[in-house]
Amino acid sequence: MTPLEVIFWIASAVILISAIMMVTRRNLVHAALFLIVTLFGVAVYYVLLEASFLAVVQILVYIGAIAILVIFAVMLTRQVTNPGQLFNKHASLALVMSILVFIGLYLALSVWPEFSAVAPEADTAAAISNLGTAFFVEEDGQPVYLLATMTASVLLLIPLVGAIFVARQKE
Amino acid sequence: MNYDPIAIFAEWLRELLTSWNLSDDFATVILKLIGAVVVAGLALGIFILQTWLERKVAGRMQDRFGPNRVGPFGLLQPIADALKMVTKEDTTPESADKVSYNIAPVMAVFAVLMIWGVVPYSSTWVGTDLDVGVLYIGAVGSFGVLAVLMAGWSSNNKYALLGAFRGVAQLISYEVPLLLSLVIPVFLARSMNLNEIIGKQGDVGWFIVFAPLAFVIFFISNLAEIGRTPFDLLEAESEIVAGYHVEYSGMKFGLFQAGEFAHSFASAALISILFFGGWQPAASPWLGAVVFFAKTTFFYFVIMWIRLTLPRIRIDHMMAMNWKFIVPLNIILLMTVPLLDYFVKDLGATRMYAHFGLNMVLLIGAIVVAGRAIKKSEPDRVRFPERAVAVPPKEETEEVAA
Amino acid sequence: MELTNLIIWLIPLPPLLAFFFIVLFTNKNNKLSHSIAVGGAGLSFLGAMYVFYQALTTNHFAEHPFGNAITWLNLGDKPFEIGVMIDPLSAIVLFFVAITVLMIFIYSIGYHNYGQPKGDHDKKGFPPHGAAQDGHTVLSIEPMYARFFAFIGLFAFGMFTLVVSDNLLTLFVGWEIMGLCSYLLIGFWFGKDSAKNAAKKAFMTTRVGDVFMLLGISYLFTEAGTLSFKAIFTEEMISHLAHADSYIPGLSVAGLAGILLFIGTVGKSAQFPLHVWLPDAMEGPTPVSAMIHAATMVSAGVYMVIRMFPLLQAGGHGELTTAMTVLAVIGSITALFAATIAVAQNDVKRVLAYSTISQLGFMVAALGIGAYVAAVFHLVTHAFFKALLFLGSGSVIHGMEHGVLHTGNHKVDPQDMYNMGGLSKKMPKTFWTFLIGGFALSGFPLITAGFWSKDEILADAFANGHMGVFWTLAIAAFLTAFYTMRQITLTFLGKARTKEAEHAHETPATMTTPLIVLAIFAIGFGWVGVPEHFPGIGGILPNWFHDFIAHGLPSFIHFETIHFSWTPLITSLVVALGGLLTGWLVYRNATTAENDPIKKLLGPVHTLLKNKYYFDELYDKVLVKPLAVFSEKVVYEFMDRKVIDGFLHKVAELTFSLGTIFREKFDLPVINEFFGDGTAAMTQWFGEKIRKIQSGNIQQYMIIAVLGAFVALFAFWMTLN
Amino acid sequence: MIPLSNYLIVAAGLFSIGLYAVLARKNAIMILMGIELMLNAVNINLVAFWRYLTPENVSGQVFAAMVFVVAAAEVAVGIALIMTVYRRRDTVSADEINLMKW
Repeated sequence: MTPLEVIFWIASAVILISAIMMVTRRNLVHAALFLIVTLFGVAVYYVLLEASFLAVVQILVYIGAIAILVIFAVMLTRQVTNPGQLFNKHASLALVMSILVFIGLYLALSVWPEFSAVAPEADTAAAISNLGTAFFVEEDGQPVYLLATMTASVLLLIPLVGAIFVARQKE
Repeated sequence: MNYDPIAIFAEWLRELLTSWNLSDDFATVILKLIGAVVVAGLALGIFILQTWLERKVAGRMQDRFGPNRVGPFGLLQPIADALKMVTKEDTTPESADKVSYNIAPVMAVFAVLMIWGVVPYSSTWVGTDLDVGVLYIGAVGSFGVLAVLMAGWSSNNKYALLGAFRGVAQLISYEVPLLLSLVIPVFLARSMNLNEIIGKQGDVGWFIVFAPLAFVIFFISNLAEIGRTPFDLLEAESEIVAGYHVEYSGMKFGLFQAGEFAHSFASAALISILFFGGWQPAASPWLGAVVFFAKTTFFYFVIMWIRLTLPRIRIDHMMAMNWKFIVPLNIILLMTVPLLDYFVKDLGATRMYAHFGLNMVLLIGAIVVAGRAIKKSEPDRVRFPERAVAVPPKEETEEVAA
Repeated sequence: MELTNLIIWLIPLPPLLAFFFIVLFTNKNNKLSHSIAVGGAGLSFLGAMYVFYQALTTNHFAEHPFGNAITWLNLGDKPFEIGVMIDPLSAIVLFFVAITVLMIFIYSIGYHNYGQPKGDHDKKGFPPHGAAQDGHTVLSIEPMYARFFAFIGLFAFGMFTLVVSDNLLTLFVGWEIMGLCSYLLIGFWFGKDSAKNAAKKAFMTTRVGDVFMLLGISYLFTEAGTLSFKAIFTEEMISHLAHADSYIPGLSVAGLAGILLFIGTVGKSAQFPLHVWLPDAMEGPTPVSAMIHAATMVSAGVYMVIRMFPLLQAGGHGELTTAMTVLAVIGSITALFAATIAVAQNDVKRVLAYSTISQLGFMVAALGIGAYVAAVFHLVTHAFFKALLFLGSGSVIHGMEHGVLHTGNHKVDPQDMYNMGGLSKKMPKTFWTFLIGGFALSGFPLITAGFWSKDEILADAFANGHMGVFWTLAIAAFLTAFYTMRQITLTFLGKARTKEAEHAHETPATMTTPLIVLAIFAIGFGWVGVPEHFPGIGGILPNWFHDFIAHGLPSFIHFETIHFSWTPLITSLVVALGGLLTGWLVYRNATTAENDPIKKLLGPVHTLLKNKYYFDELYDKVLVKPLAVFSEKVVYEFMDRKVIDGFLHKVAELTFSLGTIFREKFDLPVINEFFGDGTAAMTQWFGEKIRKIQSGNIQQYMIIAVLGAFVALFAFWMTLN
Repeated sequence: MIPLSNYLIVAAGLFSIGLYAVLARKNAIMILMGIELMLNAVNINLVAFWRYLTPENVSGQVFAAMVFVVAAAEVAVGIALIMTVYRRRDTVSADEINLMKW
C-alpha cells in the first residue's frame, strides 16, 4: 500500500462513518459537527484527486460558510431541536430505499467498462490556470463557460437577496 | 552563496531512509511529518517569545517596566507562566458538551497552525508550496470561526454563547473584506502561490506601492480577524465577562491564548509577504529568513502598538464600518484596479505610479464620502443629557452681589 | 453583416429595458414612463427597419440569412446553441410587428387619457370613471398608467424575441413570455370579475396548446438532436424525419411533431376548438386587444406554424401530408364557423375578435393546402388592417365614453353598436380609417391589401383543386364582408341612436395618428403582391412579395406557379362586394337592437324562398333578441361546453348505450354488479387508498419519488445487461 | 493505484446516507444537511470522472464549482425558509409542515 492509498482509506472511513454519525445524532449541533468532518474528508478526496482548487474551495464554502450557517440555524431554533422522535414514521422504508439506491447505483456502475479505470498521468498543475481561464476566456472564439459563470453569479446574488427578504423580521 | 542547510539535511535524511529499504513515497511522508512538527514547533516557540515581548512592550508603553524578575530582562517569565497554566486545575463545566468543549481549543490552535504551514520563510523554506496558497489562507480561517462557535456553545453558559455569536458575526463579516483585499495582490502577481507573489514583488516592486489601499483594508480586517483591540469584542471583559472562553481554565485557556498570539504573528507575516516583499531582497535562504522575520516582527509590533493605544469600538460601529465603508470601498477597488491595469500593464514604472495614484484618489474620495456620512449621522450618536451638576447658582449670586 | 447581426441581437432589448426601468424606477412618473416605453418601442422599430432594409438590399439574402449563434450549454459533445436569425419570413414579420407595436404604444398614450386629471373615485384595477372639472365630468387618467406601459413593453420583448430567434427553444421562451403578458393585460382591470375570469380563461386555454407544443419540441429534439431551424430544415434532416416512423402508425416523425406543434398554434392563434378564450380577452384595454389580436400573439401562432412548414410538408412530395390535411380542415372550419358567429355580435370589439379567429383560420387553411406565400401575405396584411380596426374601435369606444360622461347615464354600454350610429360626422378621422380597415378586411377589390391576400388564398385553393376548402373559405369571405359592413353601418352611418352618440367626440391626435399610419399600410401593402397574371394590372408592379418570401423556403421545396383562372377572381369579387352591399342594405336603417330593420329586409327574401320559415324563426328569436344569446347559448354552450368540455359525458353516454345493448344480450346481474357496481366499488376503493398518498408530508413524497428513480435505475441496469 | 471504482462506491454510499437523512429525519435542518451530503457525493463523482477520464479538459472541475454555487444558494434560501417557518409555526419538523395539503 502506498501512502496515498492509506490516506484514501482513512479519508473514506472518516467520510462514511461521520456521515452515518451525522444522520443518527440526536443533538443537531453534533450532527452539524459531524457534517463538517465529512465535508473535510471530501476535501481530502479532492486533494487526492489533485483538484487542489476545489479542495480549498470546499473548505472555504462548506466549512467556512455553509456549516457555520447550519450551526447558527440549529442554535437559533434549539428549543425544538430535541423532539421526542428522531426519525419519522417512514424511517424503515427510507432505510430500505437508501440501501436499494446504493445497490442500484453499484450495479449500474459496475457494468460500466471504465468502472475500475486507473488515473492517467496528467499535468494537474496546469489545471488550475486552465480552470481560471475556462470560466471567463474564450476558446476558438466561443466563450466556453462564460455564460454559465455569469448565470452562477446571478444565481448567487438572487438567493442572497431572497434569503434576506424571506428571513427578515417585519417590524 | 545559496547555501541551504535545510535542503542538505532533508536530502541526507531521505538517503538515510531509503537506505533502510523504505520506499520513496514513505520517505516523503516521513519528511513531511518532520517538517510539520518543525513548523508547528516554530510557531509555538514564537508564541512563547511573543508573550514576553507583548508584556514588555505593553509595560514600556504604559510607563512601567514589564516583567524583569525571572531571568535576564524577565526572559524566563513565559516559562513561569506556562508552568502556572499547566499546573492550574483544568475545569470542565458539568453541563458542558464534553467533546465539543475539549475539541474547541485544539481547533483554535489548529486553524492558526494551518496558516503557518504555507508561509514561505525564505525562497526555499516553506512548509508546503501550494498553488492556491492565498485561497487556502482564507479557507482555513473558517476553522477559527468554528472553534469560537464550538467553545461558546459547548460551555453551556449564556455569556459564552453571546460572546460566541458576537464573535462569529465579527469574524464572518470581516472575512469578506479580508478575502476581497487578498484578491488585489493575487491579481497584481497573476498567481495565488505565495512564493510567486513574493518573487513578482522582487521584479516589479513591493505591492505596498501598487496597492496601499488594499494593504490598509487587509490590515484592518486582519486586526478584526485576530480579535485584538480595537476589535476585541469577542472577549470584551466589561460587556460579556470574557467572551466565548469564559469557562475555560488552565492549559485549554492557554491554547486559546496561543491561538490568538500565533494568529497575530501569522497576520504580520502575511502582511509582510503580500505587501512588503516577504524575504525580498535577500536571495539566500538564511538571509531571507532573517529579513522575513525582521519585517514580520516589525508588523507585529505595529499590531501591538495599535492594541495598546486605541480604545475598543462599539459593536454596531464595527459592523457599520465593515459593511458600509470597507466592503464597498473594496469592491470599487476590485473594479477599478483591473481596469487600470489593462491599460498600463506593460508600462514598467509608470504602471506603479498609476496604481499608486489611483489608490490615493480612491482613498481621498472614500475619506471625503465617509466624513460626510458621519457628519450626517451625527444625531444618531448617543448623547448624554446634561446632568444636574452642583454648580453655584450664578445669577442669584450676581444679584446678591449687586 | 456584423453590425446587422449585432442589431438583430439588440432588437428585443429596448422594450425589456423599458419594462425594468418603469417597474423599478419611473413608475411614479407617468410622462417619463410612457416616454421610456415609446422610446424603447421606437428603438426596436429603428433596429427592425434597419434590418429589413438590409434584408431587401442584400443579394442572395434568402440563401444566406442574417444571424449568428452562441453556445449556451455544452451537453456532452453536443453544444446547445441559441442565436438569432433573420430570413425573408422573419424579416417581413419583424417589419409589420415593429410598425404595429410602435403604433399601438403611441395610441395607448391617448387611450389611457394622458393629460387628463386624476379621477375622483378611480381605484386601481378598475377602468377610469371620470373626474369632475369646471362642473363637467371629463375623462380621467388610468390609475395604473405606468404599469400598463411596463406590461406592453414586456409583451413587445416577447414578440421580438420570438421573431428573431433561430431555434424553437428561444421561440418558445418568447411565446411563453407573451402568454404571461396576455394574462396580465387581459386581467389589467382586475377589479372587474369578468376581466379576472377572462384572464384566467385565456391563460389556461393557451396553456393546453403550449403543453402539446412543448411535447412537440421535446419530440423533435429527441429525434433531430437539434432545435435550430437551419439545422432542421436541411434536405437530409427533413427526409430523415419524414421517413422515420413515429409512435402513431401511419404518421412520420415529422408529421407527429408538426401536429403537436400545430396544437400550440391552435391555442395561441385561437383556432377551433381552442378559440374560446379570444372573445373573452376583449375585457382588456383596447390597445391590448390590438396587441394580442393583430400584431403579436395570435400572429405568433401562425408565424410559428408557417416557420414549421418544411416540417409539415415533409414526405408529401407535393401532395398533402396528414399534418397539412389537419391544418386545412381545422383552418377551414375555424374560418367559416367564426364568421357565422361574428354576424351575430353586437359588441363592437367582439365582432372584430371573431373576425380575427376567422381570418387566422384563412391563414391556417392556406398553409394546409400548401399556399405558403399566400399565408404569409395574409398574415402581414391582416396584421395591419386588424390592428387598424381594433385601434379604430377603441377610438369609437373612447368617443362614446366621452358621450356617456357628458350625459351621466352610465347604464349605456359604450361598446354596443346599437348605442352608436352617425359617428362619421362626429369622428371623421376614425370613420375614414375604420372604413379603410373594414374594406381591407372584406377584401374590397383592387385597392385594399386584404383583397390581394385573400384572393391569392382562394386562387391557390382553386388552382390546386381543393374545392372543399375553396368553397368554405368563399362562404366565410362573404360572411366577413357582410358583418364588416354591418359593423360600419351600425357604428358610423345613419343617425345617432342615443344621446351619448350625439355627444361623442373625436379622439386626440395620439390616437388618430396611428390610425392614419396603419390605414396607409392597410391599402398600400397589397400592391407588393399583385399576381403576375392578374388581368389588366398584373405585371405592372412586380410580384415582389412572392419572390421575396418563396425564396426563403429551403431550395428543395418546389412551388408550382399558379395559372390564372377567372373563377376564384370572380368568386372573391362577388363575395366581397356582395357581402358589403348586403350588409349595408340590411343595416342602413337599423334603429335599436330590439327593433332591427333586418326583419323588414328579410321579409321578401323569406317569401321568395321555400323553407324560410325556419330561418325567420331563428332570426326572430336569435338575432332580434340579444344576438349574443344565440352565440353564447347555442355555440358557446352547445359547441364548446357540451362538445369539448362535455366530451367525457359523451363517452359516458356512449358507454351507457353500449351497456344497454349488452344488457339485452347478457345477464343483468353480471353487467350491473360486475361492470357497474364492481367498477364503482373498485374506483372508490382505489380512491380511498390512493388518497393517503396525498399526505402533505414532503418526505413521503420524496420516498415515492426515490422509488420511481430506483425503478428507472433498475430499468437502466436491465437494458445494459 | 486507487481505481476509479473506489471513489464511486464511497460517493454512492455517501449519497445513500444523505438520502436517508433526507427521507427519514424529522428535522428540516437535518434534511438540508442530508442534501449537502448528496451534493457532495455528486461532486466527488464529478471530480473523480474529471481526473480519471478527461484530465486534460477542465469541464469536471467547472461543473463541481457550479455545484458549489448551487449548494451555497440552496442552503441560504433553505435556512431562511426554515427560520421563517419556525417563527410562524414554532416548529422545524418536516412532518408538521404540511399546510400545503389543504
